[in-house]
Formats: sequence, C-alpha cells, structure tokens
Amino acid sequence: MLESYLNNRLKQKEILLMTHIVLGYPTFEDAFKIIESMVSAGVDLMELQIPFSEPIADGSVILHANQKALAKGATVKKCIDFAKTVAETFEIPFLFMSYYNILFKYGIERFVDTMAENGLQGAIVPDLPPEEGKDYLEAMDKYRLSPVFIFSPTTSDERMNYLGDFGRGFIYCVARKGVTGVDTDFSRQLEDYLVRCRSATDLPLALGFGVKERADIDFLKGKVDIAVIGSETIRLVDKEGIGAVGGFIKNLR
Amino acid sequence: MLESYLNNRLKQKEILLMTHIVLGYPTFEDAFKIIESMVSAGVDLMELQIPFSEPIADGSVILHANQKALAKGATVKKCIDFAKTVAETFEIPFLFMSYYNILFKYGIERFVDTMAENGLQGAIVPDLPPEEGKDYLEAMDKYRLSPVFIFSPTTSDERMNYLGDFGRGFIYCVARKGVTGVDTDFSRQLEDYLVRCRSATDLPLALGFGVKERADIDFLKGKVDIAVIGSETIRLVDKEGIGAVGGFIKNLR
Amino acid sequence: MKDRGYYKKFGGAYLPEILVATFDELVEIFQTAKNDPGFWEEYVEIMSTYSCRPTPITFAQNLTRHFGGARIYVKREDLNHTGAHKANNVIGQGLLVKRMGKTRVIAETGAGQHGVATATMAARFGFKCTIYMGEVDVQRQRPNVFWMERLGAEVITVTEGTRILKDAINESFRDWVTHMDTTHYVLGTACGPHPFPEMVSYFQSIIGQEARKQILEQAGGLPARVYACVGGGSNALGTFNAFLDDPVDLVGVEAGGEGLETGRHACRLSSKDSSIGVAQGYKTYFLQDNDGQMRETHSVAAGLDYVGVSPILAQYAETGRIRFEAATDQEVVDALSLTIQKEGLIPALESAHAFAQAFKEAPAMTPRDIILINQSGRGDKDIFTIADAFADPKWQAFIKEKAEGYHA
Amino acid sequence: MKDRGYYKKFGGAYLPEILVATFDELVEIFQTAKNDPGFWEEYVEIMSTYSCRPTPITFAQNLTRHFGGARIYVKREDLNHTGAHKANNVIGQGLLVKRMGKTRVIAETGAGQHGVATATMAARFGFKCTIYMGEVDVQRQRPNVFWMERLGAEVITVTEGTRILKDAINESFRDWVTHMDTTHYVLGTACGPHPFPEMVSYFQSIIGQEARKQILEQAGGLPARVYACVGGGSNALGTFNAFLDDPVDLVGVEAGGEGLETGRHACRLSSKDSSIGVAQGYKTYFLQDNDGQMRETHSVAAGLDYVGVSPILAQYAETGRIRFEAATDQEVVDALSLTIQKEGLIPALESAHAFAQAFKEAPAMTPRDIILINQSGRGDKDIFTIADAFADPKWQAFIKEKAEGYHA
Ligand SMILES: Cc1ncc(COP(=O)(O)O)c(C=O)c1O
Ligand SMILES: Cc1ncc(COP(=O)(O)O)c(C=O)c1O
Repeated sequence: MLESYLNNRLKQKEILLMTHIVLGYPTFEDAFKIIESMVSAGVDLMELQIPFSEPIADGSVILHANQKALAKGATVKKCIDFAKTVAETFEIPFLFMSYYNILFKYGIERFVDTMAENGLQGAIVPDLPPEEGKDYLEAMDKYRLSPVFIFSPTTSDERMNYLGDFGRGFIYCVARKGVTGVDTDFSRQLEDYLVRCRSATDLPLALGFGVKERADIDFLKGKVDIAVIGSETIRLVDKEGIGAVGGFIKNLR
Repeated sequence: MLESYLNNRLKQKEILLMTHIVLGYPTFEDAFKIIESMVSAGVDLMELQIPFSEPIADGSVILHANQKALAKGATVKKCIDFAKTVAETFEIPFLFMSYYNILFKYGIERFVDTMAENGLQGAIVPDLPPEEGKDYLEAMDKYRLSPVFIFSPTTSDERMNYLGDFGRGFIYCVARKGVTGVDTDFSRQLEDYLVRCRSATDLPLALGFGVKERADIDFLKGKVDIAVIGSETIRLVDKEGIGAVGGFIKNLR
Repeated sequence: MKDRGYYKKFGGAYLPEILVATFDELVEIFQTAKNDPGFWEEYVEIMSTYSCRPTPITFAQNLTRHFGGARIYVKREDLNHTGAHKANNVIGQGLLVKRMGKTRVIAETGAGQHGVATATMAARFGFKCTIYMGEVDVQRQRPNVFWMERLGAEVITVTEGTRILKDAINESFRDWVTHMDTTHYVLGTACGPHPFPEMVSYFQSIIGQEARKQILEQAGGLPARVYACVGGGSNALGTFNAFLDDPVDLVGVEAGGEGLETGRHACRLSSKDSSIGVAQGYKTYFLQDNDGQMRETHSVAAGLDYVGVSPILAQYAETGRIRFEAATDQEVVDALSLTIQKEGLIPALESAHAFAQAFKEAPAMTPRDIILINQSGRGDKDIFTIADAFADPKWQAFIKEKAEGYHA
Repeated sequence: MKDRGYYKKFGGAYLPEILVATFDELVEIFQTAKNDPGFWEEYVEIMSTYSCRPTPITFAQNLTRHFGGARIYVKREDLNHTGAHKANNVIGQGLLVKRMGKTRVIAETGAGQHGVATATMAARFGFKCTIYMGEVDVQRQRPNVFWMERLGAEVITVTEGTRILKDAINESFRDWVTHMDTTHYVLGTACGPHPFPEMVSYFQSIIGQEARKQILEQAGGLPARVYACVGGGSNALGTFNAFLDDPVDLVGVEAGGEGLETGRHACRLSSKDSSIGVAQGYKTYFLQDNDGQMRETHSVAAGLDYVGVSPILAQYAETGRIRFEAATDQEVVDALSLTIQKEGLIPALESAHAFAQAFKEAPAMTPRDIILINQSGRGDKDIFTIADAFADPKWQAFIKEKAEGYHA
C-alpha cells in the first residue's frame, strides 16, 4: 500500500518528490515522455490529473492545461487507459487527481474499481471533503486504495484530526491560501503550520502549491516528507518543451 | 380707418385679397419687390410678419421663412423701418402680424405708437386672445389702430360675439384646424362655419389657411369679404422666384 | 376659462384661438377631477400599483460623513416606473385623457424621459402616441427613442429651430391645433399655458407630500433646505409645494452649463441673462435677446436645456420664497461621480444638479441640519452622455466594435 | 458545518479544504442572523428605504384582455433599486458581511445585473469590490460594466472556459480561496455550496411574502399559477417559497435558446439534456457530457445562460412540486415586445421567459383564474441585445455615427 511504500522510501531519502501532470497535455504522447523523464530523474510518485472543465481549485497554469487537454479531445476513458499503460510501465506509484464530478459521472465504485484494476494507488479529489465522500471512501477502502485528503492553513487542529482519520497514503498540505501556480513564501509561518499538520496525523505529509526550486525543497526537508511540484513543470513544458523536464527535476534535489 | 377702407373697397370688388409675407425673407430687398408686384397685381391689403423664433401657429413653410429671415439678421428694428418705407410707398393698408413676445419685449405702447407713426393700420397677434391683451387693446384704441382677432371652427358662437366686440378692421377666420400652409377642404362644412362667423359680427370677414387658387377664391365669394393668401406665395417664391408672384396673384381673381 | 392661471405677473394662457375651446375643456375636466376626492385616490392607487409609490427617502450616510455637515436625505423619484418623476405627471394626465374620452396623446421630450413616460402611459392606457423630440436630443438620448418606438409610439425628430426641447414643444402645439378633437397634449413640465403649470405641479406634488411625511418620521424633523433641479420646474414644484408654509429654505438648481460667464447655460432664474417674455403660451422669464427671440441654451442635461421656466417658479423667484442657483456641467459630473461611488445611487444628469448644489452648501451646515435632495430620475438613460463626459475608453472601444459588427 | 444543505439528493457543500473554515463561519453568521428577529427587520427596513420595497403587483389588464383567459398580475421586481431582484440578495449578504467584519466583496455576474447590484451594495456599505464577468457577457452587457466601474468596482473580464456565467463563478472562487480573510463572495443566485442556496432564497423570499399578501388583497384570491424565470433559481425560489403550501401551480421557465431540439439552450430541468453532477461546490442537474464536462449553454438572456441550477429547485423538480418549462429566444423576444406595447412594462430578457410561458398558458384558463408573473428585472440594461434582437436600423445607424465620432 501507498503509505508503506512511502515510509520505506523515506528511509532512503530525506525528502520525496511528487510531480503532477495533466493527462492529455500537451498531448498523451508528450505526457508519456514527460512521465518517463520524471521517473528517470528520480521522482518518487506522481499525480495524474484527469482534466475537468471547472477546476475551481486550480490556478491559471493548470486551468489552461485542463482546457487545452479537453479541447484536444482528452476523455475520461483515454485518461484511464493512459494511466493503465503508465502504471504498467513505471515502477513508482501513481495517483489520480481530479474533481469529484469526473468520479461521480463515471460511477464512483466503477471508477475506483477501474483505478485498482489499472494499478493506480490512490486519488486526490480537491472538492470532496470526507463529509460528502461516503461512497468514495467506502469504495476506496474496499479496493484498498488511498484517498488523499488535504490540509490547508485555515484548517483547524480539530479538523486536521478529523481529516487525518479519513486520509490514507499521505496528507496533502497546501502551503497557503489561493490556487495552484502562485508563489509561496517559504517562511516561519509556513513552518508553524507544518508543525500543526505533523502533530495532527501520523501519515506522511506532502507539501504543495508554489514549490518550484531547490531552495524550496531544502527548506522543506525535515518538515515534510514529500515535496510536490505542480504547475512549475507545466510552465516549463510550455516555455522550454518537454525535453527540459528531466534536467529540472534532477536539479531539485 | 381700416374698416371703412375695406367697406369702400368692397363696393367695387366682390372679394378682396390679402396677402402675407415674412419680413426679411428671402431678403428685405426681395420682400420689397414682392410687395411691389403684389400691389400692382391688385392686392387689397397685406400682412407683414415680423419673424419670431417660436411661431407656434405657423406651419413649416412660414416657420422656415421666419427662421431664415432671423438667421439672415432680420431684427425688429429693421422690420419696422422696412414697414415704414413700404407704408409710405404703397397705397394699400398694411398690418403687422407677429407673436405677442415681439410686441411685449418692444414695449406694447411703444410698439403701437411706432406702428401708428409708420403708417400701419393694424395688427394680427395670433397668440394674444383679448383676455391677455388689455394693454395692447388700450394702446391700439388710443392710436386708432385695428387689432384683428381670429375666429376658428372651434370657436363657439358666444365666444365669436366676445371676440367680435374687441376686433377692429376685420375678423380673420381660420378655415380649419391646424397650422398655416396645409390644404383646406373648401366644402359645405366650411360654408356652415362661415355662416356662423357672419352672424356673430358686423366686421368684414377674412378667410385664411389653405387658400391657394382661383377656385378657392371663387368658392369664397359671397361668403367672406377677404381671401387671405399666406403660405402659397412663399412656396411660390421658394420654387419659382419672386418674378412669379405678380402673375400668380393676377390669376387669382 | 375664468381663472387664467396667473402667479403674480407670470403665467396666463396665450393661446391661438383654435385651442381656446380645448383649453376650456381641459380646465374644466381638471377642476372637476381636482374637486372629486375619488380622483386623487384613483391617482395614488395607480401610482402605487403601476409605479412604486410612495418612493422612499434614503439617508445618504456616506455623503453625510464625507461632507461632515448637514444630514443628507434623498427622495428617490428614480425608483418610479420608467425611472423618473415624469411618471407622476403622465399617469395623472392619462387619467384626465380617459375622462375626456380622447384616444391619442402627444408629447414633447428633451431628455427622453418624458417621452418614454408618455409612451408608457399610452401603451398602458391604450392611447395612440406621438412624441416630438429635437434632433440634438435624439442624438443625446437614442436609447430612449428606441424604447419609445418599442412602446408603440411614433417618434418625430424635430429639425426646426435649435432642435431641442422648446422646438419639440412648438411642434407638439402644431400637431395639437390640428388634432385636438382626438388628441391631448401631455405637456411634460409645469410650463405652457394655464392649466398646465397648475396641473403638472398638482400631480407632481405627490413627491413633496410623501417626502415631508417621510422626513419627519425618519429624520425626526423638517429639513433646513430642500434641493431640486429646475428644467421646466415640475419636479421642483412637486417637491417644494409641501414645504411652502414651513420654515424651510427651498433651492431650485438650474443648468449652469459651461458657466454663467460664458453665456452657454440655461439659467432663467439664477442669471441676469433672462428677461420676462411670452412664448409657448405663457409669460415667464425666458433666455431671449432684446427683440424677444429665444436664445440657444446649453446643458449637459437635455432635460434642463430649456429657454423658459414655470411661471409658478418665476413668481417664487420674485417673492424670494425659493432661492435659485446654478450648477455647471463640470460640477454636475463631479457630483454624479461622487454620489455613485459613495452611495450607489445613479442620479440622472438633471437630478445631479440638485446634488451638486447641495454639496456646495452641506459642509457649512451642522449635523443638526437636515437637507433633502430630490433625485428626480435615474442616470441609466444617460449612459451615452455620461460615458462621454467621463471619456471612457472602454466604452468607446465597445461602441466601435459594435459599429463594425453593423457594417459587416 | 453540520447541516450540509441537502434537498433530497441535491445540494451539499463540495468545498476545497481551504474554504471549509470560511463556510463554517458563513453558516454560523447566517444562522445567527436568521434566528435574530431584529435581523429580518433591519433587512426589510433597508430594502424599503434604499430600494423600493414592497414592490407592487400590477394588474396587466391589457394582456388579460388580449389573451382572454386568466387574469394576469405582475410582481414588479424591476422597480427595485438597480433594476432587478438581485438587489434583495446583495443587500442581505451585505448585512452579513458587516456582521463578519469583512471589508471586500467579490461577485460573478452574467447579465451584469448582479454585478451592478453588488457594486452598488459595496459602494453603499463602503466595501471594496471586484466583479468577475465572462468575456461574452461583457460584450452583451457593456453598459453594466460601465456602471460597475463608475460605482468603484473593479471588473475583471474572464477569458477562461466558455467565458460566461459559470466561468465567472469559477474565477470568483479562485479569488475567494486567496482572500477569504477579508473577502466575502456574494454569490448571485441560489446555487453553489451550502449555505448559498438557502441563504440567497431566504433573502429573495421577500418577493413571495409580499406577493402573496398583495395578490390576496388586490385580486381577492390565490393565483392558480405563478411563473418565474430560472437562471440559477433565486427569483423563482424567492417568488415560489410563499406559495409552496398553497394549491398553486408553480412554473419555472428556463432558457429554451434556439430550441430544445437544437441542443443550443440552457434547460437543466425542462429538458432531457441534463444529468446530475457536482460542480461549483454543489450537486444538481447540470448540462454536461457523459464524462461530466460542462457543456456550452445558450440563451439570448445572459442571466439564464448557466449550466447548473439551484439544488432546491432540482428537489422540487423531482418531487413535482414545481413544473419546469422552456421558452425559446424567439418566443421571449415576442413576449417582450407584446408586454412593452400592451402594458408599458419592459421586462428584462430573463424575466420575459416567465411572460412567454404564461402567455402560452393563459388563453386556456378562465377569468376566474389568477396568474402571477414575476418580473425579475427591467430590460433597459438589455438595450444592446434587444436592439439587436429587433435588428433596429436606426439604432445601428446611431451606433455607427457614435463610433465615427470616437474615431475622430
Ligand atoms: C430626470 C429629470 N429630472 C428633471 C427634469 C427637468 O424637468 P422638470 O424641471 O420639469 O422637473 C427632467 C426632464 O426631462 C428629467 O428627465
Ligand atoms: C433580471 C434577471 N432575472 C433573472 C435572472 C436569473 O437569476 P435567478 O434565476 O437566480 O433569478 C437574472 C440573472 O442575472 C436577472 O438579471
């Protein structure tokens, strides 16, 4: 299971790297190549985002990637098939990331079943708090997949405990208010927040939103277990092409 | 006085002709020439309209003549001076026609005094009913000038009597509802109205609004004493130039 | 007509003979209605179900704080159906038209507000309707023309004279002298021959009646000053009437245009440029030359851009009961901008004259003083004028793009 | 948040974690306010002094005669300050913002009506204000953008997605998750995560409360049917709420666009083209494809051009308590035209949907039947759209001329 994989891996590395891509962006072929270079650059796990037309928690970079992927014909089926290939090809764990409607329309149990069958390890659904996620949680449990929940700086201690109870695999801590793709201030304040997160759960902690360079990751060492690179690789692909991804990831650690 | 002049003249002619011009239109010089040809064509009396910026009882032909005369610089003083020359030059009686504000701003007594001095015989002020004209009536009386009042088809018998009491010289009967310059239906209905006018007053009756050809004047013979040609000569001047006026008038009778 | 509608030396009925009978009928119908207690009730009833009377008064708390002087209240005629006090007058006259059994109404319009109001009333009462509007005003107020036409009215562009409000009035009279059997002329303001000044201010007096009661209740006392803009004078009289016997300073605000010193304005009672005269059927102060020819007037607000003024106001100007002031175009645009931002109210450019003057005076007053401003209408209709006054580049770009779409 | 705002299977609060605390606060503030009898009083007080409540109901005598069936009454939300029922909601939420001590508001807008209302409320309450508006709607409703800016609001054109209402909502959420400490998101309709559907319909229920009382008084009985247009559902719920327990047929009218068969419409509850989904924080019927991607919607009325619909309405669609119908763009323009000409009322294009459906049904009813149509707003704001719908050549000529003036 995801959590034990992460804990094992953490015995070898001070901090793990999770990256994120939007399926079908720029194309499925390119996405495959990006994953390939990420994996060979040493990424420890990956989020595969199934594009959605209304990604309210994402900032403009990922939003555009969602829209362009859809415009180019990315369907849920294509994304699932692609994920299957990816999971079969590469060793690291893959998670789906998407908005709840994608699961809901597919049929929740059917979606989770498919995930399990295709070798995915878990899912991040940013607009699904546990209160709304009974069916999802049951299915994830049944298929032994990890539902990843999110902590935010506005989350109370009490609620962190509550979320920690439902989370599996790790907790995704968002570094700050706002959407993805905006700069984060890696500061004392962030540290305090992470201390709060740490004391609320035994699960590994991932930190995302605004992580984009080695200094950020250095800052996070010892504070969280996983650094999440989200928008930054998409920005890189947009600017310098997919060839730049491998070097970028290697340089982070 | 005007009334006795008219009654004398009516002994010689079955119907008299009154024409109308706007002072300063097309120019003062042309206006003079028009008067000249009208008089020599046998017109019996004339209205000289001092242009006003708001001639609410006039239709578009006379309205435009008013506006153009003003635009070319016709002032009240120029009109009065011009009228003086005209009254000195030609034998027939001349009346001023204008809206009340022209008299009011000039000073009513002063205006009437000037009229008398310059040899004008009376005035038609279409927006001044006797109820509002106390000062005017007193001054006209004092200077022995004729205030001409108007009957309309909507005027009751009682009011005709009332107006007849104030009127001097003649009564101006408007042929129909509406403003100047529109066709009139010379019909039985008009005849009935004129019978009402006749029985309301001993003053000579003039009929205006829409008189424009010989047939109209033939119809009016025996019914009124004076036929008034208003807009039609202006229309003629606009279309064919001032040279056409003499022939037109001669042809009417 | 026995009472000829004089207010001291102002007013009267300087009528072409052809209209005398029509006015006699109108005077009689109006007097009968006025004496019939059911009539005012019927009027109030329709105003409160078809329009939104009583319109509220709003405490302008932010403007009050901003100026730190008098407490400012606003009477909200902008909330009337069709967006201005003009509704009061047209509905009132509409009821008289029904009593007279006439089937067609005509009206002049300057700002377009009165035209829209009349066309609306005509639609509602099932009358035919023709609106006369000066060419210059058609340009300034095109949206209103569009709505009048949608309402089923025929809009006739007046290209005579100065092509603004007064010329539209002249053309209306020309129509009326032809069609008075079937047609009533719904004059839009407290001007013109008797009984119009009395009649229009009678219907508009609903504003002040409500406002006086409201301000006593809500502000706990009488206002020290009441402000209203003055075009023809109907909203001013409608507001002031109820306060005439009170120790209240009444302030009528005229269109100062580009400034009194430029001569490009429309101040009849607050400038030395006017003199007494008789036109459009009544005697009052007019902006005219020494010959008695009417002059061009100027205002950013089409509804104030008029040469004459209510004879009733002329009377009060002479007695001193009402004080008259001028606000320039620039002061008005500034006052409008401030009012929008501070209170979320969008006065019509006409109404903004009243605000502008109040803003000049409020700071010198104390919080014990209450002032009441009549917001005679809303400014939505003025978008083309206001956008131009602000020279808004985005608006211009939008219009250009629209135009290109139409060229295609 | 204990009560998660479910209406049968619809509603909920599908929130990004970052907003959970904000929603907890909002739910609490709202519940406390709701339980405080003084709060509703304060709300009614401000609505009756700043806006014009109670808004009247108007008997549409000419339309009634025209159709010869049911007696038609119109609830006049168009007479609200800013011209639509949107005022009710924004003022209500504004009072909550004050209670929360926040200093900035944001809002999405489609027709622009809600944006203007929010910007107005912000000006009045002294809040900073940002409005998100899809690029397509900015094009359709430019005058409203102009007024929002004059009111001091920042208007951000949303160029993402389909560039209409739903995309403006997404952008508003993106702003909110960044600035929720200082900022309240004034959602404009009875959609979105709990407590918005409940809260917005709570404030809008003032419509039906008044209307029920008024129709009993003025028409002497309950209506047989009540019609309201349905965008997000706020004016419909606001109107229907008071009649839920009465034997009254409630009819929600959605945007039929170019016709149901063309797929170019915005019918969530009256077509088979929608299905249940979760987006923008709540569960309801959406116009979406089989993958759950939202589809493009279409309507001549920007305010109805939305993929989702109030979960409360979705519930009543399922229970059958409310009937949902569609009116096409063409039917709507025709109904608008008729209403303007017959009654002198200018409904907003949104509201005209309710009229269109009522007109289809009224002839088959009898004069003993009363019907009530909610006129949610006035159509002035729609002049560019309506002028285009009528393809008015004079308007086009005017715009071209204006544009030339700007080129110079
Ligand atoms: C909103 C508004 N206020 C004021 C006026 C001026 O008219 P009055 O002085 O008769 O109130 C107008 C005239 O069109 C108007 O539209
Ligand atoms: C006048 C008007 N009516 C109706 C609507 C639709 O919204 P709702 O369904 O929430 O009432 C809008 C939305 O902008 C509107 O402006």
